Formats: sequence, structure tokens, C-alpha cells
Amino acid sequence: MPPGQPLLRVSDLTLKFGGVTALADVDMSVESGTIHAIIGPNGAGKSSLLNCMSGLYRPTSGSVALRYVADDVGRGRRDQPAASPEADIDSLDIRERALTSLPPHRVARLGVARSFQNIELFDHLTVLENMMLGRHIHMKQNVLTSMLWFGPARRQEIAHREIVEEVVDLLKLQAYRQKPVGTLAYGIQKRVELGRALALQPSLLLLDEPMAGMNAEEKEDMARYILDVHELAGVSIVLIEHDMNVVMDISNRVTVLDFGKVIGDGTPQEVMDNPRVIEAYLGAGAAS
Amino acid sequence: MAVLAVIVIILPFILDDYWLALANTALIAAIGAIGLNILVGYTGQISLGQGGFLAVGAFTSAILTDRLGMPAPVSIIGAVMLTAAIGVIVGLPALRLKGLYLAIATLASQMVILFIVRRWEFLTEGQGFLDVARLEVFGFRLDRANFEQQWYMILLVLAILAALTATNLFRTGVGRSFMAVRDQDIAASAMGVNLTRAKLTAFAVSNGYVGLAGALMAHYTEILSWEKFTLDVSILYLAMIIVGGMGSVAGAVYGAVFITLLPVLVREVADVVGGAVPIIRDQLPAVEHGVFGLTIIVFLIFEPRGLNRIWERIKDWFGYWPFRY
Amino acid sequence: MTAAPEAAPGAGPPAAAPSLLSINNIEVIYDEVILVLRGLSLEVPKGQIVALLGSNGAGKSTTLKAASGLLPSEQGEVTSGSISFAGEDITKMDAPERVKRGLSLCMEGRHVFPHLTVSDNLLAGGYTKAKEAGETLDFVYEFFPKLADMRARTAGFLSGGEQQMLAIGRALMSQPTLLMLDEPSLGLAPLLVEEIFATIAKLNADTGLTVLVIEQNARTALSVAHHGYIMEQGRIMLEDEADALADNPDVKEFYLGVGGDAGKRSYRDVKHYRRRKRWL
Amino acid sequence: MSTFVTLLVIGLSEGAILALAALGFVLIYKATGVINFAQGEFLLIGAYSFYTAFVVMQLPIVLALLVGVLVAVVVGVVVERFILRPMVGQSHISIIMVTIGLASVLSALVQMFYGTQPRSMPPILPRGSVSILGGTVPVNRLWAIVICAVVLGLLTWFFQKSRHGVAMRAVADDQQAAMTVGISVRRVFAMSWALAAISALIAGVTLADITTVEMNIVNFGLLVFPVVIMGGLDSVPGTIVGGLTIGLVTQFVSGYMDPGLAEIVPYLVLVLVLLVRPYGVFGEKRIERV
Amino acid sequence: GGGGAASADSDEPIPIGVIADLSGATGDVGTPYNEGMLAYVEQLNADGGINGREIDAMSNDYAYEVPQAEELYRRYLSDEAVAIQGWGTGDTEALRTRVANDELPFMSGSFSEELTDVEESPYNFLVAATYSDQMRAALNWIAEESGGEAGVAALHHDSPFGTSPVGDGEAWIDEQGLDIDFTSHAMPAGTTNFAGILSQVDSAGAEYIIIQNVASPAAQLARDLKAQGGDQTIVCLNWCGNELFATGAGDAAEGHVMVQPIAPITTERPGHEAILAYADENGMDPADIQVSFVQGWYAMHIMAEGIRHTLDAGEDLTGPAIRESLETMGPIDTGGVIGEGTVEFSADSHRGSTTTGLYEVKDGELAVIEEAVSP
Ligand SMILES: Nc1ncnc2c1ncn2[C@@H]1O[C@H](COP(=O)(O)OP(=O)(O)OP(=O)(O)O)[C@@H](O)[C@H]1O
Ligand SMILES: Nc1ncnc2c1ncn2[C@@H]1O[C@H](COP(=O)(O)OP(=O)(O)OP(=O)(O)O)[C@@H](O)[C@H]1O
Ligand SMILES: [Mg+2]
Ligand SMILES: [Mg+2]
Repeated sequence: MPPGQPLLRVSDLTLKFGGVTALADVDMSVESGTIHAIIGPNGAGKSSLLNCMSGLYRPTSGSVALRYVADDVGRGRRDQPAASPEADIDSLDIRERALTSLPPHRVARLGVARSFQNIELFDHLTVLENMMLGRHIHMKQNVLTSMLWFGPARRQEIAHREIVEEVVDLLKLQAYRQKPVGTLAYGIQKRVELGRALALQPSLLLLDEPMAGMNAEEKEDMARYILDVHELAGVSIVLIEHDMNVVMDISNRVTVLDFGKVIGDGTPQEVMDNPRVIEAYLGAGAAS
Repeated sequence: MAVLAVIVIILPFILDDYWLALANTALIAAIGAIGLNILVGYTGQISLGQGGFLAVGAFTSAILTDRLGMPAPVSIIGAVMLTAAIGVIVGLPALRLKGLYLAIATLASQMVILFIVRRWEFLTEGQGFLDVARLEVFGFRLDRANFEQQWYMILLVLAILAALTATNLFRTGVGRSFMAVRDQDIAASAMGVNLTRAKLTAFAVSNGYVGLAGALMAHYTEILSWEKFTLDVSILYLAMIIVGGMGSVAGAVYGAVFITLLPVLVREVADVVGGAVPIIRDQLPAVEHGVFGLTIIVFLIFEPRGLNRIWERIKDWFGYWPFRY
Repeated sequence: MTAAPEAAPGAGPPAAAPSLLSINNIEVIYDEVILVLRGLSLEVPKGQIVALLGSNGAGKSTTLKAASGLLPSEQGEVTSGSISFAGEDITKMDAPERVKRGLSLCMEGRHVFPHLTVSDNLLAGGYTKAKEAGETLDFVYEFFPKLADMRARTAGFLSGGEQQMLAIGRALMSQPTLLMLDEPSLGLAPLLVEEIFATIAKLNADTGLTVLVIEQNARTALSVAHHGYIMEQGRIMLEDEADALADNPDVKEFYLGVGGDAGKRSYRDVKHYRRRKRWL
Repeated sequence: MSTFVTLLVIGLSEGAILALAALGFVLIYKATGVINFAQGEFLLIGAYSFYTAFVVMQLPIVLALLVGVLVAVVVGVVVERFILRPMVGQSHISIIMVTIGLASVLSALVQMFYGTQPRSMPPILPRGSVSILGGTVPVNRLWAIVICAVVLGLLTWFFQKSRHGVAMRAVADDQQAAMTVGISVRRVFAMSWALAAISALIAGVTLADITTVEMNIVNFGLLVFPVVIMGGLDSVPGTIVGGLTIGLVTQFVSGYMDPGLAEIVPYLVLVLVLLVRPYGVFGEKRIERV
Repeated sequence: GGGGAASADSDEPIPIGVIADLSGATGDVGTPYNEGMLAYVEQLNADGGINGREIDAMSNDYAYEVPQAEELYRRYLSDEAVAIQGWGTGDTEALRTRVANDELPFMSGSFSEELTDVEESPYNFLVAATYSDQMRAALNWIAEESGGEAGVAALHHDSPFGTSPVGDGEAWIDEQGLDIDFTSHAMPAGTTNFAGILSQVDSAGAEYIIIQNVASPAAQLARDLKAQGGDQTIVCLNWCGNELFATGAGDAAEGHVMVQPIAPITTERPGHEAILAYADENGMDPADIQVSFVQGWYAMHIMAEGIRHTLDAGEDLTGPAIRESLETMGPIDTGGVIGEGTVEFSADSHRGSTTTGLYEVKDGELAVIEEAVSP
């Protein structure tokens, strides 16, 4: 999807858990090629919104629709660079798909990858295996050839391993390739999780508090990785983050949630100046 | 490695029939345990239904051969496929169940399958057991004198194939998706793993091996009755993978051999010390049972990763010998 | 920052205040091999708020676990040194005993009881002081009116911030004299972080509660604390009054990081930035 | 009608005993997260220890019961201390398997010392039959219902309402956090195992009195699984409803349909329930947030 | 065989494998049966064995599990046993093809009619009336006792052992034109009450309950029957028709009937004397000698006689030789204990006897109703 095009549209999204309304009529739109931050107080529904986007939660009503270029998806051809901005949009076969009716694995197949608020890695697998799972949607799953190993199964493993290695290089994870992720330090695990999502070569990356629990130094590193991913791989990113400094610095657009409702939307500066946002989220201290 | 291979190959020429029969039983168990480990150890879906699945494989193959006159290899393949299919049916509830709920659902399948095996007169023609004709492969009929040796060769080849194919499976995406489901199913689905498909595939693949083990059991023991497939058998197989090492193909093999030989070992010991402690000899089945339980406990407490881990440590030690570390 | 309450830093000379918790030169080893604390000493004077800062993996949480007796549950062990609380040696005491004596820990990552309701969580918190649980409960609800609104909800379904409040409220239920907080702002919105620290300061001012708090968010922590410690690799590297620490150039560089102050560097400008010098 | 009443009362009594045995299981599960496959063997140990005190040592019944309780507590605490405590932090499967191993060991011990032959015991509950609505009903069955109801009530109150009950549930959720609020995790663990063993003792002795003291008690114990799963693993009321349902359904199927089918009917009912409600009738869905 | 135990002029002990149930589903009667066999061997060896050669009876518990029995059988085979004493119907039937292949004479506690087909089971020998014959005798007696018309419910162990006589009983009713309404139910193993099955018996209108099962569950059923005020008469076949049933059920056993081909010790037959002498020597209370013990004793006796005949004939102790001895040696005397008193096999019948006795429980003892009944 060329930059600047609408990529993801959330309309009238409502999500209820029993008596609790986590999201109420949320409308927002993510443009291709941006880093779009979602902020808001705890319990505002940010993670829930992300979960709706990735198919983990089924909303009570409303929809999330993803637009994608037909050729980009599902054929394992995402190793080519994303369509250049100059490409003629009309010549592309752009389709739209409602994510809200899809199970999570189908959403992933459309090129939406994510990380989780509390690291959800495959603890007993190595860093490489975790990242190879990121390649899952691009691989053919054939039990019989897998059992035989020699031939197609082996060739396929090698081909995908090459792509994973690029991600390993990008995120500087070389030293940890064969380590079971469960034993790694928190910061590294966060990076592996990012890597796993990247390995999927997504067109949209959803990150839920990738810097939570990090100190200043690690945050800087993580911010750098996110920017690199955004710039080098041309991925659009939806980012939940509480640290306003990070949000201000790296995001192009910000949506603010409070009690499940959108209370602000715009450029970081616009949002910072929005009195409702200051009152509900930032507090007087941050506004000064 | 080479030494081991030589030992395994000359085994049939040095062991007598009794020990060869044990070896054969262990090889069949190894195939079944590999299957169970795929489901339990690698995919994290607990199954107490192993006994019932073995029964499906065994009776299918026996009936296809004896009543429909199919060649044994064909009926064995038929048994593998049917058992895999039954696995998928039983796996369906697994899609929504977790932990103990799943364990008990598989316990239910064990009970129901066993009930059918006991009560469905068609299976044994009302006799309560089923005779299976001597194995004949491509016109070659095993002879009585070399029965155990010939079976040993057949089973050895099949067990090695089973171990290899299972190992290969976990070098590829399919196997990885099983492990992903085990470690973190939500994340797995967010990475594009179809949980339904992965779990059902795991049930099918696992049961394929179990069906093979069941079919071999039928042809090897030449007689089938429901008592070979009780809940105790399910537990026996779980013990194999616990003792051998969960989530390890080699572990399943070690575990199968160990658990098959355990009662023999207990009996030998009982023969020796029985004079001094008569209760051990007089209550042998109880003692065997108790030792079995104790083995599980001891392994879980002291080496939860099983014989496989112990073996690795030994290899490391010798690898570094004479320098430790 | 408005969060700093009346009980401003420097309300009393720290040296004069008797020490409530004192950790003397302890060593902590996990799994019999991993040496994490290497001779750490620390004093928490009665009635003060003390902040413990340090980078990831420095051993901050381990220090609090050692003080609250949780190490054995993680195969950890204090191999040398001693810990005393209110003049009593508690080095070998088990965790529940310490709670009875007024030492309460609010763990990193909240750790509420997910299947219990909010009110059951609080009641469980008052386990050691069952008789007065009713009154304490009212007190906690007063401090956290939000919890009162959610009392019947299952804790596992609360959002992170809500859970953090619950965790602090639960810790208060045991009527501690020393409250230890492990990264209370983890994953919380700025407003809430402010709120929580304001609450901490208020508790301290109103009830004289002594607080030991670990924080990544050094700026906020130092703004309410009287005294601060900075640790690296299992040792205390620096200790001073909070104000003084906040002005220390090293602290500024490593803990206050980019952003915040005027003339800050943007996250966009940071290239792969590696720590040039360590404290050691 | 007469058959119906007989089956009803017998079904209820078995259901009540089952519920009691299952409650012990649930107690352990809720407090320690351990799935105890040896609960059937706890019934067995209960019945045989009482038998030993009452018949072999010829103690008076009250004393014999006390001995039973003592043995139950000791077994419960020892099992917790030496078998389950080292298993903290291991996977579900490992914990299930360790209790399966324990089950083998316990039943093997009983078999070694008492053999497999049934032993008869002088009656404890009154014998004889009464006629209710035209059905002949053994009196001891009625007594069994009463005893189990009382014990069930006491345990339920303890778990739901008492301070220790809340502590047990807190420990089940997060052991470290429980320690930070001053709950002694070890004490709670020991307490729940001991309570489970005591409830198994009462269930086992009641059962042994209306049948015989024999190894078969274990098979009866296996039924706690359909019971707890059906009711919902962590629900006390669910356990009671589950127990009574299984008791009654089994009895009616065996009386009106096929006694052989009755053996698997609990499992069929269970599967049906799970298809509709994967967490049992009263069970709560596990909290899974990401 | 050249040397070794099988050789005619060897003086080594004669190995016989015993597959016993001590702890399994039928252990209540399996235990005294096994003790009876071993007691006989002990006595025989003490008396100088067979022509000076002792019998080495290797006895192991298989807990009534077929796979265990197979495994034991393989061990006995590798220990060069010359004959096998088995136990249950399931395992005996399961092993018979192997036994035939390995040419090993095989007797067992199972009197299933299936095993009498000499073509199919050339090495199996049945020392007493088959379960089916016992069932027939029971049905004849019921027809007589009830004056013609009767309802009968056959309750059986849920196994080949249990179902073995059920079909034959039904066929017998047709064949003989008996006016008997026949239903059958499997008795679930490990059940805590038989209320369900009894209410089915009730609603089928049966006045007689024939039980083909071991003593303990039968006794429990009798107790349940009494507690629920049922008035049916129980007729126990072979393995529940014994003292264990009478004591296990207590006063609930009174008046029930037993079909038992082996004479209980209380009937004081000449064949019991050896057993009583043995009991006396070993400090056993004669009152503790159960009919299953007697049965085991004589099962071993018959096997020993076959071996003696083989050795007397100067032949090697091979399976075929022993088989031939048993088939050709003529009647074997049991001192009035089994059936009419003697057991005889031939090349086309391995049915050692067809007659059985009928007893009633009176004051906790087995009282004779009729002797040497043949259907
Ligand atoms: N699986 C669930 N079941 C029930 N309620 C839920 C569930 N997930 C979230 N909620 C509720 O929905 C609301 C929004 O939660 P959510 O996790 O989306 O907040 P958030 O904005 O991500 O907060 P935080 O910044 O603390 O992560 C909360 O009140 C929470 O209790
Ligand atoms: N249970 C444990 N077993 C083994 N090592 C541990 C354990 N807990 C902590 N460690 C190690 O001890 C060191 C200090 O950990 P600790 O959690 O105390 O750091 P911290 O300062 O609290 O870090 P953070 O800011 O990430 O919370 C780390 O290197 C960690 O890997
Ligand atoms: Mg969130
Ligand atoms: Mg920490």
C-alpha cells in the first residue's frame, strides 16, 4: 500500500465485557506509512482496540477494515519492496477486508503483525524458532513432506531462514540466535518479539507498549529500532505508549482514548494542546 | 553412535526369544510413545486416551486383514489413517478445552472407546477376543522358529522410520506451529497459526503413530482383547514420555524401553531379595505397581526432563572427558 | 511538578531519624550460582520516602525481595550480611512473619489475585490484621475511591492502572509501617503516575508511613523522595538527598535521559547509542 | 414408582458421597492449583485406615475415626511436603503425572498390606430398610446422604466465607503475592491437603460401610473427574450439583436402561456438558488477557 | 529333547507354569485355587514326586489381565515348562492358538465350552463340567423347581468368562422347549451397588437370578437384593457357588442355590482325605478349605497323573506325549470330588466330565440338593 493512503479504518467500534464497556463507538483511521500512536489512561481500552484490530477480540458492534494490495498478500512475495510512492494507485488492485469477522490467524495472513503488552513469546523455543514462526504464514504446511525433510521442506526452511537472518541483523540479535527466549533478559525479549512480528513482513505492525518497564537507555534503543523498522522496511505502525516524550518524538499521528471513547486525534502537538487530553491523561504537569 | 547401531543390529542374534519378545514390545511401545509425545510433549495437549487409540489401530488392522483379506501392509496403513481420523474427532473438543478439561475429555474418549471395544460384538464376533493370523508381507510369511528375530527386524526398521519422520517434523514449520500452540496459543494465532488446524493436525499425526503401534501390536501378539487397551495403558504411555523426556523424540524411545523393562527388572530384583523380604515376592504385582508410581514421582521431582536429559549429560561428560567443562 | 506534597524533601535531617529498615552488606545468590547483590547496604529512616534507582537488572527488585523474605520462593538466598527491621534482625524470618511486623511489599508487575474480586483482594491483604480489616478497608476505599466503585469486579479483568491501585491498596491493608513499592508506575499513564506518587507522598505526610520505592521513572521518584540511592550491578553507587541527586550530572545523564528538560535531544536524533562509561 | 424411589435414594446417596470426595479434590485445586489424580486413593486410604483401627485394632468407633483423621492429615501433609512442594512451577502435565504416580504408590501400598480381597466391617450406620412411597430403601443410604450433606455444608462455609477460605483462594491465584500479604503459603497448602484427605476419609468410610472395604473404592474415586469437570473445576456449588447429577444419572441409566452403559454414562454426560460449556456448568472462564 | 528336564531319564524337577490370579478381578477365588494347586505339588513332592522326580510349579500372579498372562506364558516357555496351568477364560482362549503351536498341554480354571473343540484347541483340557453344562443343569433345575414356567435373569461377569454360558443357556431353553423367560445382563465391574440391575431383573419379572461371576460381587448382589426386599432366588455357577459367597453375603445368602461341579470339603468324599491330611500337617483349619482350593488341588492332580503316565511309558516329557497320555490313559480317579468321581479325556473330547452337584446355602453351610447331575 503506497504511503499516504488509508490503510486501516475503525468505524463505530464497540466492545463490551459483560457490564464493562471497553470501547464505545471508536472511529479512527490509520494511514499507510505512518507511525500512529494510541495513548490514553489505563483501562481506556487501548489494548482492547489493538486486540480488535488483530482479531483476538470480537467487537460487540462496528468494524475494523484493512485495505491491502491484492498482490502483496498471501503469495509469499512480500520480500519485494513495498510499492513505491510514485506507483500509480489506480493500477494497483486494492481490496478492503473487514478484520472483525476474521480469526486472528487470518488477520495475520493479511499482513498484520503485533507484539503484546506482557511479552508473549514461545518460551521454550529459541530466538530463531520464534522468528521462524513469524514466517509461518508464508510457508506451505505439508505434514508428509515435512516428515521426509529432504526436498521441498528443506528448501523452504532455508529460503525463509534467509529472510529471518535479515531481521536478526537489523535488530542485532545475532548473539542470541540459539538461546531459548525464556532465559533472555527482558529488554532482549522485547526485541525478539519485535523481530518475530517483523519476520512476518507485515504491512501493518501493532505494538502494545513496546517500551514498558525499560529505562531511559533501553527506551532510546527501542525507539531507534522502531524508527529503523519504519524507515527501512516501510512498515506502517500502530503504537501504544505511555511515555509522552517518545510519543511526541516518533509518532506522526496520535489518537487518544478515554473510557473507551476517542477524546482527541491529530498530530502530537495538537493532541498535547488539547484540553480534554490534558485533563484526562496528561495532567497539568506534563502540559507545562 | 556407531557402537549403538552395531549393538542394535546384532541384538537378535545374542538374545533369546524371551528377551527378544521384550525388545519387540519395547519397539512397538516406542512408536506409540513417539506419537503420544507429539501430542502431549510438543503440542501441550494432554491425552489420557492412548489406550483407546491403540485399540482403534489394532482392531482396524486385524479386521481388515482377517475379515476383508487385505494384505497386512495395506491394512496397517488403513489402521493408521482411521486412527488419525478418530484422533481428529476426539481432537475437536480440544479446540475449546484446556488443561484438565481436555485431559478429562480424553479420559472420556478412552472410556467410551473401551466400552465400544468390549461391547461391540462385531469386533470379536462375540468371543471377547480376536485371533489375528500370522503376519504375511508380500507373500512372505513369518516362520515360527524365527518369529521373534524376524519381527525384531521389521519393528526396528519401523521404529527408526517413526523416530526419523517425527524428528524431521519438528525441524519444519508444521512442528514449530505445534510447539507454538503449546507455549503461547494466543501469540501463535496472532502470528498466523491456525489453532484449529494445528491442534487437529497434531491429533491426527500423533494418532497416526499410535495407530501404527496398535496395528503392529495386533499382528505381533496375534490376539486382541480389550484388556490390552485400558486406562492403565494410557497411563503407562504417559509415564513413558515423562520418564523419557517430554517434547523429545529420543526421550519417547528411551522411556518406552525403560517402562517396558521396568517390571522385568522389578521381578529380577524380587527374585533376589525375595528371600529376605518375602512381601516383595508375595505381592509382586502390587510391588511392580508401586515401583512404577515411584519411578514417575522420582523422575518428575529429580529430573523432569527425563532420561533424554540424563543421556545428554552423560554424552557431554564423555565429550569433554577428561576435562570437565 | 505539582505532585510534590507539603512534606517536601528535607523536612527533617535524615541522619537524625532512626532507621526503620537497615540492610547491612548483604550478598544474594540465586540458584546457588548467580551472585546478584554484592555487599549492598541501605538505610530507610523512619517516616521518610526513600527512592532506589538503578538500571535494569541492577538488583533493585532483588533487594526488596530480600527485605520482604520472598527470596526462598525463587531459589534465592541471602548468603551474608543482615537485615534488620525496627531494631530486630529479620534476616532469617519467613515472609508472613515480616508482614505481621509491619513490612509490606507491593510487587513489581502488580500481582493482584486475578480470580478474586477487588474486595476479596483487599480482604486477603488484611489477612494478618483480620480484626481491624473493616476499618482498614474503609481507609483504603477513601484513599482510592475508584476501588470502592469496582469492589465487586474480578481483579484479573481490571486494566493495568486499576490493578496497580489495587495492589497498593492491598499492601496498605496489612497496616504496614514500611511500605515497599517495586516500580509502581510500570505501564501507567502519566496522569496516574502523578496520582500514585501524590498518593504515596500523601500517605507519608498524613500517616507518617515510611516508604521505600523502586522506580525507573527517576524524575518523578526523586520529586517526592527525601532520600535516594542509586545502584548498579548489585551495589550502591551513589546516595544522597533527593534534590542533590536530581542535580547530579551523572544521574541526569543516565537516569533522566533524553526528553523532559529544555534543550533535550529528540528520540529521533538518538542513533545507536551505547553507554560510554559505566559507574564502575 | 417404587423402583424410582429406590433408585432416587441410592443415586442421591452415591452422588452425595461423590460430591464430598470431589470437594476434597476441588479444595486442593483451588488452593494449590494441583490436579490430584490420587483422590480416589485417598478414599481408599481413608477406608482402610479406619478399618484397621476399628476392626483390626478393635478401637471404639470414635477413636477409630480419630485415628482415621490423624492418618488422613499425616498423609495429606506428607504428600504435600515431599511430593508436591518440589513440583512448584512445573507444567500442568507434570503435576497431573506426579499425582498419577502417587496414586499408583498409594494403591500399591494398600494392596501390599491388605491384598485385593474385600473385607467386611461391622455395620456403622444402621441397617435395615424402610419403605418410602412404595419403594424399599436401605436406611444406611439415607444416613449417608445426611452425613455427606452436613460435611459438605461445613466445608463449603469454610471455603467461601472464612478468612482462611479467602487465603486459600488467594494462594491459588498467586503464591508470591499471597506471601507479601502475610499468608503462609505452606500452611495453606498443608491445610488444603489435610482437609481434602479428611473429606476423602469421610467419603471412603461411608462408602465402605454401605459396600465393603475393598480396592474397588478407587474406581468409584475415578468418578470425581466427571463430577468436578462437569460442575466447573473451581466451583464449590458446581461440585455438589455435579456429584448429585452423576450419582442420579448413573443410577437411573442402570435401572432403566443398561447397567453396563451406566459405567460410561458419567463421561457421556460430561462430554455433552463440555460441548456446550467448555468450563463446566458453574466454572469461570480462565482469565486470558494479552 | 536330548538331556534337560524333558528327557525321560532325567531326574531334574518337572517345570510347570502356573498363571494365577491373586490380585485381579477374580482373585477372591483365584487365590484359593492357586493355593490348592501348590498344596498338591507340595504334597506330591513330599511323597517323593512322580517316579522320584519333583514338580517345579512356577506360579505367578497375572492379575486377570490378558497381556500379563501372555507375558508369563512366554516366560514359562523360555523356562521350558512342559505344561501350563492357567486360570481365566479370556487368557485361556487368548493363549490357545499359541499353546497349540507350542504343543503345551494347558489346563485352567476356565470351563468355557469354547475350549472343548479339539480341532481348535488341541492342547486345552477341561477337568470339570463346562459353564454351559452348569448353566443347563441350573435351567433344568429351575424348570423343575418352579413347576414349569419361570423367569430367569442371567447376570454375568463382563468378560468372555461371564458371557461364555449365556448363549448356550438360551439355546438350551429353545432346544428343550423349557417354558423359561430368559434375559441377561452384564454385571458392571467395580460398581458400588446393584440396585439398577436388580430393578431391571424385577421389571423383567424374573424369579431366578443365575450368576456367572466370582463370589465377591455375587455376595454383594445378594446383600443388595435383601436390602431392597427382593425375593428372587439366586443360582450361582461354579466360581460364585462357594463358601466365600455364603460368608460374604451373610444371612443374605440363605436359601440361594449353587451349581458346583466340585464337591465341597463338607461333603466328605474319599478324595478329600488327602487334602484334610495336608491341612492337618500344615496347621490349616479344615473349615477354611474352600471348594476352589479343592478344585485347584485336583486340577493339578489330573495334570500330574498325565505326566506320571507319560513317564511310566518311558517317553520323553514333551507336550504331545503328555497330551497323548491324557487322551489315552483312561479315567482318572478323583475320589468322588469331581462330577461323578472320575475324569476322562479322549482324542476327540477334552471334556473331562459333564456332571455337577447342586447345593443350597443353609445356616451358612452348603447343603446338598442333588448330586451328579448331568444336563
Ligand atoms: N478479556 C477481558 N475480559 C473482561 N474485561 C476486559 C478484558 N480485557 C479488557 N477488559 C476490560 O476492558 C477495559 C479496557 O482494558 P484495556 O486492557 O484495553 O485497557 P488499556 O487501555 O490497554 O489499559 P493499560 O494501559 O492499563 O494497558 C478495562 O476496564 C478492562 O477491565
Ligand atoms: N529468580 C531468579 N533466578 C535467577 N536469577 C534472577 C532471579 N531473579 C532475578 N535474577 C537476576 O538477578 C539480576 C537482578 O534482577 P532484579 O530483578 O533484582 O533487577 P532489577 O534491578 O529489579 O531490574 P528491573 O529494572 O528489570 O526490574 C538480574 O540479572 C536477573 O537476571
Ligand atoms: Mg493495555
Ligand atoms: Mg525489578
